[in-house]
Amino acid sequence: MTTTISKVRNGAEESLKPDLLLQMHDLMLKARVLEERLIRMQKQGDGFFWIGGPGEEAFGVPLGMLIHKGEGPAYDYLHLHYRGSGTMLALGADPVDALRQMKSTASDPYSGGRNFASHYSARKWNVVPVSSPIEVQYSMAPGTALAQRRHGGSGITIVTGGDAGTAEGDFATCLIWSSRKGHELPMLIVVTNNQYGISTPYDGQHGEKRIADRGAAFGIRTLTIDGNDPETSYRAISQAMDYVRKERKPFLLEAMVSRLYGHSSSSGANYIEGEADGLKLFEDKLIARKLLTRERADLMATTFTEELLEAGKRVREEAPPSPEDIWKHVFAEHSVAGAKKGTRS
Amino acid sequence: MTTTISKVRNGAEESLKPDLLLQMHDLMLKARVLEERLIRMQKQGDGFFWIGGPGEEAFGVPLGMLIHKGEGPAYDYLHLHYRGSGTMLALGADPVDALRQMKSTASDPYSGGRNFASHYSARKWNVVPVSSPIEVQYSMAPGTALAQRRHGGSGITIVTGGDAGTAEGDFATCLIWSSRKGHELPMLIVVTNNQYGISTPYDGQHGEKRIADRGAAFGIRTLTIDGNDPETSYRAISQAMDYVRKERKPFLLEAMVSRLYGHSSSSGANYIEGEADGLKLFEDKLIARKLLTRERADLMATTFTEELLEAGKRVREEAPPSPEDIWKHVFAEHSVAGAKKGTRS
Amino acid sequence: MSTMVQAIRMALHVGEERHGVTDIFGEDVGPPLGGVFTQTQGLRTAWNSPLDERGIVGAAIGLALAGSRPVAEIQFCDYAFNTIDLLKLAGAMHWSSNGDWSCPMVVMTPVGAGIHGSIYHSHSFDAQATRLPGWKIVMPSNPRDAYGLMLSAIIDPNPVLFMAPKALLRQKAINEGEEVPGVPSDDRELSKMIDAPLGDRTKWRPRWPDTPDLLIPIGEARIDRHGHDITVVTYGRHVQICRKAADDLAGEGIDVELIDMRSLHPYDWVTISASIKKTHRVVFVNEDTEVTNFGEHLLRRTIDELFYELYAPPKVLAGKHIPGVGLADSLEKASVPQLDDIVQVIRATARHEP
Amino acid sequence: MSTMVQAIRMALHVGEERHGVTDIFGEDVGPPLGGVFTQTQGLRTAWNSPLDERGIVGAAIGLALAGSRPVAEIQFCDYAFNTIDLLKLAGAMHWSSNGDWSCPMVVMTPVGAGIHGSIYHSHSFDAQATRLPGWKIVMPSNPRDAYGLMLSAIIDPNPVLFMAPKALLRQKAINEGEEVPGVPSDDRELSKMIDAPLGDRTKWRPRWPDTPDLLIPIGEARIDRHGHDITVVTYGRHVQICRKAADDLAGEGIDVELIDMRSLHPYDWVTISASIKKTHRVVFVNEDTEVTNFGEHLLRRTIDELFYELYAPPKVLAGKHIPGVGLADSLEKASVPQLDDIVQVIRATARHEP
Ligand SMILES: Cc1ncc(C[n+]2csc(CCOP(=O)(O)OP(=O)(O)O)c2C)c(N)n1
Ligand SMILES: Cc1ncc(C[n+]2csc(CCOP(=O)(O)OP(=O)(O)O)c2C)c(N)n1
Ligand SMILES: [Mg+2]
Ligand SMILES: [Mg+2]
Repeated sequence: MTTTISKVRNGAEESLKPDLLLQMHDLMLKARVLEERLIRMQKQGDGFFWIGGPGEEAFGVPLGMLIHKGEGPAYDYLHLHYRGSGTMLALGADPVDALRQMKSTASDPYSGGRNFASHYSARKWNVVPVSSPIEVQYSMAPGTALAQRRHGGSGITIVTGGDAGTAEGDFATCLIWSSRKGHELPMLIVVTNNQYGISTPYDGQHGEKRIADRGAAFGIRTLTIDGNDPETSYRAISQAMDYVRKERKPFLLEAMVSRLYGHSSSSGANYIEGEADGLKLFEDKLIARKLLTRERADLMATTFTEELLEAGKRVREEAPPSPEDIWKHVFAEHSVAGAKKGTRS
Repeated sequence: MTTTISKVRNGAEESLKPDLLLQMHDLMLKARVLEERLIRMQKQGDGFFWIGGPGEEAFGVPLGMLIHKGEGPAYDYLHLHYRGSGTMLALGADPVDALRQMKSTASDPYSGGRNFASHYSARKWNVVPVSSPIEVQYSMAPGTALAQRRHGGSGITIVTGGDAGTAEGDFATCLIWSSRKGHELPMLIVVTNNQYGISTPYDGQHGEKRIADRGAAFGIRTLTIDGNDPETSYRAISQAMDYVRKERKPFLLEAMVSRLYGHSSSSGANYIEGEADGLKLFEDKLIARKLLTRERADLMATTFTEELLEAGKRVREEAPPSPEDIWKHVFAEHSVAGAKKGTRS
Repeated sequence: MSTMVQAIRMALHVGEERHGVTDIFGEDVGPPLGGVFTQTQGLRTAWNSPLDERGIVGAAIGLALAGSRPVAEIQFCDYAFNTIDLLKLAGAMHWSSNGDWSCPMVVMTPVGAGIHGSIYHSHSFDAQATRLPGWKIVMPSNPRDAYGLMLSAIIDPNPVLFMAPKALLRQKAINEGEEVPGVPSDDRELSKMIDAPLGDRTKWRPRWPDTPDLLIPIGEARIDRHGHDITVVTYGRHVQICRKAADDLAGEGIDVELIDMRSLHPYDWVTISASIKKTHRVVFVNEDTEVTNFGEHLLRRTIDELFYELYAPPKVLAGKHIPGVGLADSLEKASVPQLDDIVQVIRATARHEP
Repeated sequence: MSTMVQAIRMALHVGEERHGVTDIFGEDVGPPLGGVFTQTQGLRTAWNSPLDERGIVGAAIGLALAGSRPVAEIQFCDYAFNTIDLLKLAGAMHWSSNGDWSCPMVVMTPVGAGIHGSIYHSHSFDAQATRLPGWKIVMPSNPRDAYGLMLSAIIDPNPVLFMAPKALLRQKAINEGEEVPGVPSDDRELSKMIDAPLGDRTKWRPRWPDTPDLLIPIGEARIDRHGHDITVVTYGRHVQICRKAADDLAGEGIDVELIDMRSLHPYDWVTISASIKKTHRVVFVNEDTEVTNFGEHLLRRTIDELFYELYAPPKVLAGKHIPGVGLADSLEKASVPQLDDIVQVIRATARHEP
């Protein structure tokens, strides 16, 4: 694809504070190390399948940092796809929990050993369960945004997904439901465009120059950015969020990102040379700006790698779910007072 | 909705030949009289349900006249919705067959008494079975267009549907599949916009100013026209078709039309005052241009009304399907030679 | 006497006033129409959605996740077949998050044949519905049950599918015990209170009768008629038809026990099995297509648990396995179980001698 | 010995070369990948579609209507649940147009659990599939049947759903009679001929072995193993597991007749009923969820037609009625029938004394 990418408009060149940059770097590095650990676990037989977000950290981390975190419609809702580790770490997730999900332990807080790696769920932070079917999150997201439109305040709904998946009707559903005149929804609609769906390249599947262009017909504000640059991402997300929080209208943000370890463990999960590596590029920048040294960066990586390796060993000893657990949580229990109040027939 | 409607570009003002105008008028009038007969039949208990196209004749008739009619990919495929009587009559359909479908007789050539009125099907003319679920035709139409892209020649695929239905993902599917770069499909994608879905007005359901705008992001050529003017329709369809036939690329045409008898028999099927009546407006024009007299127009209507009334009486005597007919045509029979050639296991 | 649509409407009203319902939505659900069957007229929280069933189900899920209480309508169940993945997702939300999230929402939709609805307004949805783990599934056969099941659906912490037999929607309560408590006994009075007038409705406001929190528990069947010779298990519009069959057969000395399941999942096996143990003969009737049909599940369970109780092979009577219900009266009648078919199967099973 | 994916690929090749297949398409079906299971590598007419299952099924219908011969893939059957309306439409095309149009197309999709695929790569589709009137439905259990059923699917004038048990896709033919005729006996030779190399594939072209027009008729079951004591009816990946169960039970003196249905619709009732009449005992095994399950249909038909032939209640063994198959090994095993479960049910049914 040969489209050029818009610069973030106003304030694009205003630089972010060093603390913030280092915090972003720290989280990006941790997200990368975590994914590499998960890949390794899977290759060593400590998990059945890996899918995740190495190559999306420079977008996912700033996204997570900018979220208004909490439970209920006053806070932001997140409808993530399966490349959201960076966002989850930025929200404050314990990386060891990701290892638990990879190992399918009973202690996996996201699914109790039921779901694949990177299929997060955290009600306390409004993180809706990630599910594998591509794009269904775009049909559900207008629902949380509807509740927020009614609730008022500044809480918004954020939905993310890949480029290929925008071909599903659900992406159109999201554009339509979020932009109805007089009923606009406070939604940040994100597409992380890595230019592939598994093995299928962007070219030949899309008539749109940019996916973000699809918003225009609906009067949705749009932007395409270099999602491999965390500074650009941070500023763009923050501007887009400001707009959505205040105007209570949708914004469609397309971030060009990389897919650094290919699609998933099914395609080998090896580091792909030639794709832009947002973490490396950012480290180079921080080092050039003297905010970081190579030694420090390497030490951070080694230390965290060690930590996760040890954690992985402990996780390996944690119990798997028991067979009867399949019956748990098929139905939620009544907690509504009304259930008892009424007359029985 | 307060959008202005583009003029058809070049040649917009070039006038159509009197013969053609009178032929259009004749067909529009017949289509109207046919629909009014169907409505009457339903009200008198000679049919269970009416739905149809009064108010779309000024678009549907020119569409039918411009179709390259025949069987197979060398000719045009039609994926109609349930307001296509004008198009069918222009193709040469026998109006009595529509009465048969209304009366659910075994002789109904479109469905053998199985389907609702206006649910046409005519393989000899590439008219794909109309089915009630809104918008599914937009997902199927790329298939016939794919075959035509491969076949070459000038055959194209035409798909029609209403405005409200464009909210279904299938409409997006159609835009996506028809515009893939290097794989563009020869499709005339039509939306007849009567500004209602049953009881629900356009306003409040759409973020788009015009539905046709949705094509732009995909590089699809688009146009919105006054579909209540048959001359405008004829020219616009003919230009759009020229483009599709030659360029083998999609064109999205939105026609603003009326819904003169409301949604269907479920909403009463009474003439709605205040909607533009394309037939009346056209008659006024033809009379002003001295191509027609009021008397002649009235006589045509009375004569055809009489004819259909008589035909309706005859149809009433035709046999209903027999109960065992439910088992007919569940499966198509093998006619492929290969079925016999092969070795049995 | 209220109709089933009035009953549903009153339950939805109670839902929005007393049980937190925030959104009643779907195609043509809001003003001016208030539903193609008038079931949502005059409701405060009713609104018109885009014509997009996937969006409707998706939005309902999102609303439920965000703590709202949605009642979403699919205009006809015939148009829900492109949303099965989303319905499955809603049913899996609690389970797949290991209890972290729940998804309390109601989807309501008219089902079944019997109104000459042709191929796409005659579908049943019970077989599909019972294949949605994590959902509760109900189908009333009279106004009172419609009212009480809708209220139970609304307060349930799980997704609940409320299927309304479309042939019964406009029918009035027939028998004693089928009326919504608290409604005026005069039809016209009720109609004046809660049915929207023809013509301009912009100024119209309903006056709601004071109806109680009647909760018909999900999972509880109703014995429509007690009998000793044979058990007939059905639901929805076939309750009335089977009742008529039972009346006819009473004249022949066959005493039918008729069970109206009301809930398809969870279902009331206690009531069904007790009845079969008493009568030793059973027929399951529904109008969905007969291959991989919910009646076949009930029959399988009967075989699993009650094989040696049976004096005759249990039977399923269901719709024909064909692509649709044809419009012509002859076709519709031949496609779904009619009174005569039911009488014959009950008679043969009741008279069957091993 | 070929694998099932190789068998499918060879059948598709024969389909495009000799039986008019024009389009083999779906997500990642074309180059470079040739299918997530490599089932479409090297095929001349294979191409990558947009990531849009509704578009895939819709396009297949359109192609079929226009006289092309499409084979469309849904990457995993787990992702077909938003297309049920379109599948129904394809199945209704011939019938609803009263025979005017027909819709010859193949949809192929991998199904079932057994590979730790978690919630969305473990679904079964047999119950759904058998609820699609107008479709023919097949599911092979070995390479030869996959080859022969695919060819029959391709030449059939109706829509045919070809379900491939994903746990078997990469398995080699095990027993005699399970091999595709005409393939080199050396695995490596076959692999060199038709498996794409790792790395750059742009210049690679397959060399196809000369395989015949083997047509395994749709609607014909295969008796996998003859026996006298009990009939076990299954299909897909459970054929092997039931075979193993039969082997184990042979040691206990229980002689199992094992039927591999191969076609789920139309299905071979002649073979099944003849076997039940001989053994007087039957177990139906599949892994789809057990409420409103296709095995329950087969059981119902058994009760309808063979009640007095039975020496024991017939049984259905199927997957648990829960929202998904969990990823952890313990969860997957508890969710779908395992060897032990099958052995137990067969044993109990075979030993059952009235
Ligand atoms: C509905 C559905 N269809 C197919 C798949 C199989 N699948 C998993 S990921 C994927 C590609 C997704 O591509 P894209 O949307 O670009 O996201 P990316 O993985 O590149 O981030 C496919 C086809 C799926 N999970 N869901
Ligand atoms: C999938 C689906 N959903 C709902 C319906 C019920 N329905 C029939 S027509 C209609 C409105 C269609 O509006 P529009 O697309 O604007 O076409 P129009 O009837 O106005 O020509 C609806 C909701 C249907 N037929 N199919
Ligand atoms: Mg991608
Ligand atoms: Mg309209």
